[in-house]
Amino acid sequence: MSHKKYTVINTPVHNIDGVAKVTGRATYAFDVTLPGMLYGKILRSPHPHARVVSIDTSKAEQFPGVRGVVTGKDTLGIKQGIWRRYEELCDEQILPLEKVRYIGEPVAAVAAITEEIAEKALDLIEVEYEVLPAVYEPLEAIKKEAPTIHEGVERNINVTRHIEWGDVDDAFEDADYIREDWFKCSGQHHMCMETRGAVSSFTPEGKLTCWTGTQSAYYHQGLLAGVLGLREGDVRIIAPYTGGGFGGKFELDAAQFCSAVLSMKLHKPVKIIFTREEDFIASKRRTPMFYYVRTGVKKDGTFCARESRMFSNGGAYTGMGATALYLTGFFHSFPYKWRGYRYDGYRVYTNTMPSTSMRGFGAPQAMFCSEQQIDWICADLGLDPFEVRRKNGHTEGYEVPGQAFIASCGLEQCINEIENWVKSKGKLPANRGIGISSCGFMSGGIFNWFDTPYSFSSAVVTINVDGTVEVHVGCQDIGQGSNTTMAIIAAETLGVKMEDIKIHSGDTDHCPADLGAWGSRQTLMTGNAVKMACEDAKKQLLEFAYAEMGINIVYDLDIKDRWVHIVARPERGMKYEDLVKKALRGKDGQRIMGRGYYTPHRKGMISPAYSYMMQAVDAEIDPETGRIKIHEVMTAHDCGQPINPLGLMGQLEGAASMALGYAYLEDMPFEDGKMMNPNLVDYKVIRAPEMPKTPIIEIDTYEPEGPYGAKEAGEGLTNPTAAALGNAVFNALGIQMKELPISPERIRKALAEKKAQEAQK
Amino acid sequence: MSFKCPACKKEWPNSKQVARHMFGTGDKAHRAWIESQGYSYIELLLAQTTEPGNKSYEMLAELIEKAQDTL
Amino acid sequence: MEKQVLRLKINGDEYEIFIHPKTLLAEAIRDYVGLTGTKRGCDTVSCGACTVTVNGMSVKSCSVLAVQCEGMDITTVEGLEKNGKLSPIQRAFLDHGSYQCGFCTPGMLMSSTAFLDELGGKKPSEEEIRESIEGNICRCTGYNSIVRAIDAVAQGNYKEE
Amino acid sequence: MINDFHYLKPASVKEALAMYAEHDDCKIICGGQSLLIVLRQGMLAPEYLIDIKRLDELKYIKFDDKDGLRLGATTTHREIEKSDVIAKKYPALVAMEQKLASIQTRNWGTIGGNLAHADPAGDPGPVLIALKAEIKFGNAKGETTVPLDEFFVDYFETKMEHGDLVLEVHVPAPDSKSGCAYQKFNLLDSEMGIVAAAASVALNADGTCKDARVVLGNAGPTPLRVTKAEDLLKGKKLNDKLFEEAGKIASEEAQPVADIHASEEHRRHVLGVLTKRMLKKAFEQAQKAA
Repeated sequence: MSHKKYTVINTPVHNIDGVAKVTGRATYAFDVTLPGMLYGKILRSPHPHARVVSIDTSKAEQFPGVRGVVTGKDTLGIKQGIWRRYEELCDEQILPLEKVRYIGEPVAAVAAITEEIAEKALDLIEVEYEVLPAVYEPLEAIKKEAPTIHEGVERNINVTRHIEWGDVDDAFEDADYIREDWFKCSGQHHMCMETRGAVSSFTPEGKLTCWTGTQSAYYHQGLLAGVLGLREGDVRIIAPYTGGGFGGKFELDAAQFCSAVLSMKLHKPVKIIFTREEDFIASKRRTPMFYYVRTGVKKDGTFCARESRMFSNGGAYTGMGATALYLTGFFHSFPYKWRGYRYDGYRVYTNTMPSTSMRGFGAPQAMFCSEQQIDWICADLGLDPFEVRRKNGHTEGYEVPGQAFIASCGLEQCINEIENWVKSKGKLPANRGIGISSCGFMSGGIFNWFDTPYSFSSAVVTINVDGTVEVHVGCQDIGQGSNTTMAIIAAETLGVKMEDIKIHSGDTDHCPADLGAWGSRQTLMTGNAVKMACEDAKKQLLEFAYAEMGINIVYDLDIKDRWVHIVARPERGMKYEDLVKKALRGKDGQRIMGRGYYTPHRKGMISPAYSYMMQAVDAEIDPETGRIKIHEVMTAHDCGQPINPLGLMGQLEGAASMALGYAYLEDMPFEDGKMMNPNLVDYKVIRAPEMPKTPIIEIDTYEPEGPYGAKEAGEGLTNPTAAALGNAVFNALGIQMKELPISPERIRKALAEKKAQEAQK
Repeated sequence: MSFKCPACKKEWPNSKQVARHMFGTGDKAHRAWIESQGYSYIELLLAQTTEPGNKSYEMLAELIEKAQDTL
Repeated sequence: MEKQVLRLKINGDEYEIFIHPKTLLAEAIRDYVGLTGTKRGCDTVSCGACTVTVNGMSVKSCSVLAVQCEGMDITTVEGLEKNGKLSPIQRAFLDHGSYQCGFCTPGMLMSSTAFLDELGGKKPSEEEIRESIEGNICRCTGYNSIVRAIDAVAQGNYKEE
Repeated sequence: MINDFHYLKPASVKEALAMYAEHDDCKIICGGQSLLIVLRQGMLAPEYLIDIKRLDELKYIKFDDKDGLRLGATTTHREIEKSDVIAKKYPALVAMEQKLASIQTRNWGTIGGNLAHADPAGDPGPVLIALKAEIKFGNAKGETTVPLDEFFVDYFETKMEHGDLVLEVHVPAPDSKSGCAYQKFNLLDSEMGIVAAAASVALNADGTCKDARVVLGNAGPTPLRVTKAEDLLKGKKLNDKLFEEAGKIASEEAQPVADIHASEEHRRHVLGVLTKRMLKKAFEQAQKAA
C-alpha cells in the first residue's frame, strides 16, 4: 500500500450527468411543462431604427385563446445591462418605450393557450412606427452626419478603452522595420443547439421562478429582480440543463424577461422558446472588429513596439461588449513581451443586433490580426516564425506592465512541439500549406462590473453519515463539464470516490452565488472554492482521526480512496465511513460542513492565471475555385494540471470546430440592418465530414493560483485557429487574408491581386 | 514633479498619462474640460485612431501641462 | 379541418393520440406522447436534433408528418436503453465523452444507431462514419469524439448487455 | 406554422389521381422533405394534402440492358443510392445520391418528389438530364412522357398541370463507350450546390466524340443544358483544350443569380471550372469503358 499523489484527478471519468444525457432523461428549459402553462410569442421590430408612436393590442387581446399582451407600458421601463456598476452602460429596455434600435428588437409579447394562437395573435397587434435614418457600420456611425442611436451619445461612441505601457514612441524609434495593416474581423453567432428560452412562473406569494438555460443563474437572478422591481431573494432561477452557451447566455434575454412580465400580469406560468430564426436575429453575436495594427521590430526579430486602434461594431446595446473591448486590446499583445504597447479601442453603436462576448471574448479577432502580421513581418525580413515567437514570447515570472503577472507559462514548450510536428511533415504538395499561431487566454476575469458584494465563487460541502458528500456550488454546467470537474476536485480533496459526490448547481434557492460560466472562470475560481470547502470539512474529520488513532502529533494524516491513514505509513489507518460516524457523534450530531470561496486580489487587471498554446493548421486550397480543405489541426497546449482528461479533450476539439467555422465558414452578412442568413441552411456550421483530425499535446505546468495547479482550457483554443488558417493560406499561395471569413471568393480575389502585382513588376 | 488631472485632480507622474486618463475616463467632467480648451473630445479621439503616431495625446498633454499652475 | 385519432408505435409501445394531420412526428412524440428526449434545433430540417428511427431508418422527425408513420416502428432515444441496460452506442458515448451540452446527443445516438444497424457487422471507413452523422449538428464536441465512439462500436468493442 | 389542411391517403395511383382531379386547392406530399419546409414558412397553404408516400405501386427500380433503368416515383434516394445495378450501370447517379443532403433526408425523400419540386439547385436533375432521362407523369385522363430537360420550365415549375402526378423516371441504357460525372460546388459536403455541373460523354469506336451533354445546376431558373458547349465537342477528338473551351462557353451561357454565398462572377467562374473537370472525368470514364 502506498500514498498516491492523485487518485481521481487526471483519471478518465464519465461526466456525472452523462447517463441522463445519453438516455434522453436530461430535461432542458425547452422540455419544461407546468400545469396551466401558457405559451408566449414576441412581436419584433421590422425596422432597424424607429420611434414607436403607438401600439394597439386590443384586437390581439380579443383573439380567442389569447390570455394577455404586454408592451413596454407594462414594464417598469428600467434600462438594464450587465455592467451594473456603470449606469450609462445599462442602456437596454427589453420592450422599449420610445425607440427600437435593431431589426428583431421586441416590441410586444403575447401569451395564449397554444403557441400557434400566440403566433397568430402577433399579426393582430398594430404598431405605428416613425422610421428613423439608420446606420450599420461603425466607421459610418462615428461620422458627424450619422444618426444618433442613443440620445446624448456623441458620434455613437458607446465605450472606449485604452491600454498603454512603456514608451511606445521611443520604442518605435528603435525599430529597424515597421509594418502597418488594416484587418476586418467578422461576427459569429453562438448558435447554441438549444435556442434561448424560458418558463416563468409568478405566484401569489410574490415569488418568481424562472426555468431557463443560462451560463450564470446568479446573474439572471440579479438582472431579473432589477428590471421587475423584486428582491433578488424573491427570484429563483432554475437551470435544469443548458444546451450550450459559448458566451451568449448570461445576459438577460427577451424570453426570460417577457415570460416573466407576462406571468406577473397573468399569474400563470408562461413559456417562451425562441425559434432558430429569432435566436439568430434577436440574440447577440461575436463582436465584429476593424483593426489597425502598427508593429515595429528589430532586424533580428526582437519586438519593439506595437500600437493598435480598433473600432468594434457594438450593435444597438452594450451588454458584455464593453468587456470584449478591453480583452481584445489586452490579448492583442499576447503572448509576447513588448517594450511599448498601446491600444485604443472604440465600441460604436449601430442599428444592428447587439454584439457581445463569445468564446474567446475578443481574442480570436485580436489574434487573427496579430499572428498573421507577425508571419508577414517574418517573411518581409526573412526570419523564422518559430524563432521570432520563441524570442519574444512570455516566460514564467514575466510581468505585463500594469496588467498581468505570469506565474506559469508553457509557451516555449508549445512552440517547440509544434515546430517539430511541422518539420516532420516535410515538403508539402502544391497549394497546400501549414500555418501556425500561438496565443493564450485568461482563467477567469477579475473585474466586478456586475457590482456584487458576493465573492466571485463560493461552495458549501456537507458530509452525510454514510460518507456521501453534498457539494453546493453556483457554477453553471453548460456542457463544458464543470459539475464533473468540481466533483473530481471534491473527491480528490476529501479522499473519497467520484460516486460519493453529489453536485448541486443551477438553482439559486439552494446554491451560493457565483459569477458563472464565462471567461473560463470555473475550474480556477469555483475549483478553488470547492477545494477550500472540502479542506475545511476534511480538517473537521481529521481532528477526530488524530484523537481516534492516538498517533504522534507530528504525523501527517490524509485520506485517499476512503482510507484515512498516516502519509508516511499508509497501512496504518481507518475507514473513512467509520471516521465520519465517529466525528458526527463527537460533534453532538452537528453536520460536518465546509465552506469555501474565491475572490482574486492583487492579480493585475485581467486574470489570476493564463493558459498558453500554439496551433498549426494544415490546409489545402483549390486555386481555381478557392475552396478550402482542412487536413489536420495540431495543438500544443498548456493548461497547467489537467483535471478531467476526457472533458479537456472534448473542450479543445470543440473549440477547434467552432474556431474553424469562424475562420472560413461562418458569417453574418447584413443588408440594411437585416441579417441575410438567419437559418441553418444559410448559416454554415462545420459538420462531421469537414472536421479534421485534431491531435493535442498537453504541456505540463503548475499554476500556483489554480486548484491543484489547474488553469484555463477550452475557451482559449478558439483564439489561434483563424490566424493559423490565414498563415496556412499565406504559406500555400502567398496571399494575405485581411478579412474574415476566409471565403473562396476572397481567396480568388487575393490571388487575382497578387497576379496583377506580379504583372506590374 | 507630478501632474494633476484638470477635471478630477487625480495625479500622475507625467502629463501624457494624464491625457490617457482623460481619454480613458471620457465622462462628462473630463469631456467638458477638453471642450473648454476649444477642442472636441470626439474629434481628438478619432484623430488618435485614424492616423499613426500619438498626436492627440501629445496635444492634450501640452494643454494639461499649461493648465497645471491654474489647478 | 378535422382532427383524427392516430396510433403510433413508439419504442414498442402503442400510443393513441388525437391530432391534426398537420402535426409533425416531432410534435407528436414530444407534445402528445411526452417523450421529450427528442429535441428540436431548427425549422429547416438542418440540425438533426430531432432524428428518430422509423422502421430502422433514421429520419428527421420535424420533416415527417406523424400520420405518415402510422403502423411503422418508431424508436426514440428513450428506446435505446433496454430494461436498465444501456445500448452499446450509449456506453461508447459515455466512455469517449461524445457529448457535452447533450442537446444534439439524442439525434446523434439515433443516427449512429441506424448506421450501425445497417452495417450489420461490416467495418466502416472513417469517412463513412463521418457521413453517417453529417445530418446532425453538434456545436460542442467537434464530432471527433462521436466518430471515435461509433468506430469503437463498429469494431465490436461494445457488446449488447 | 403549418396551416390546417384535409389529409387524404389514397390506396392506389388511380385513387390518388381521382382525388387530385376532384380538388382544386390541393398538393401532393410524398417524402415531403422540401414541401414541409415550404408549408411551415406559410408560402403554401393547400386545403387538401394527398399523401402518396405509401403507394408501393410506384416504388420500384427496374433495369434491363435494352430498355435501361426505370425508377418509380416513390422510390427513395436511399434506395437508389444502395442499388447494386445502378451502381454498376450508372455510377454517377449513385455518386450524386451519396452527396444529396443527409442520410435522414435520403431515407425519406423520393426521386419523384425531388423532380416535381423543381428546385434549380436540386442534384438529380442535371445528372439525369446528362444521362438523357425522360420522365412520365399522368393524371386521371392519361399519361405523358417528356425528356427531362423539357420537364423543367421555371423556378419550382414544371410541365405538369394541376392533377398531374410524377409516375416514373426512365434512363436509357448507357452507351458502350460512355461516361458521366457530376459535381457541386459548396462549402459543406451535405449542402445543396452553390452551383453544380454534370457532363456525359459517349465515344465512337475511333475515339471521336459521338455525343456529349453539359448540364448546369443552380445556374438559372431550371437545370441548364449548354448545347453550344455540347456541339463544340461532338465529332471531335477530345482534349483538355476543348474542355477548357467548353468550360468558357458554360460560364458565358449560365444565368446564375448572386446571393450572400457567392457573386454572379464567382458562380460563372466556378461553373466553367466544374464543366471542364466533369467533361474530363466523363471522357476518361468513357475511354476506360469496354
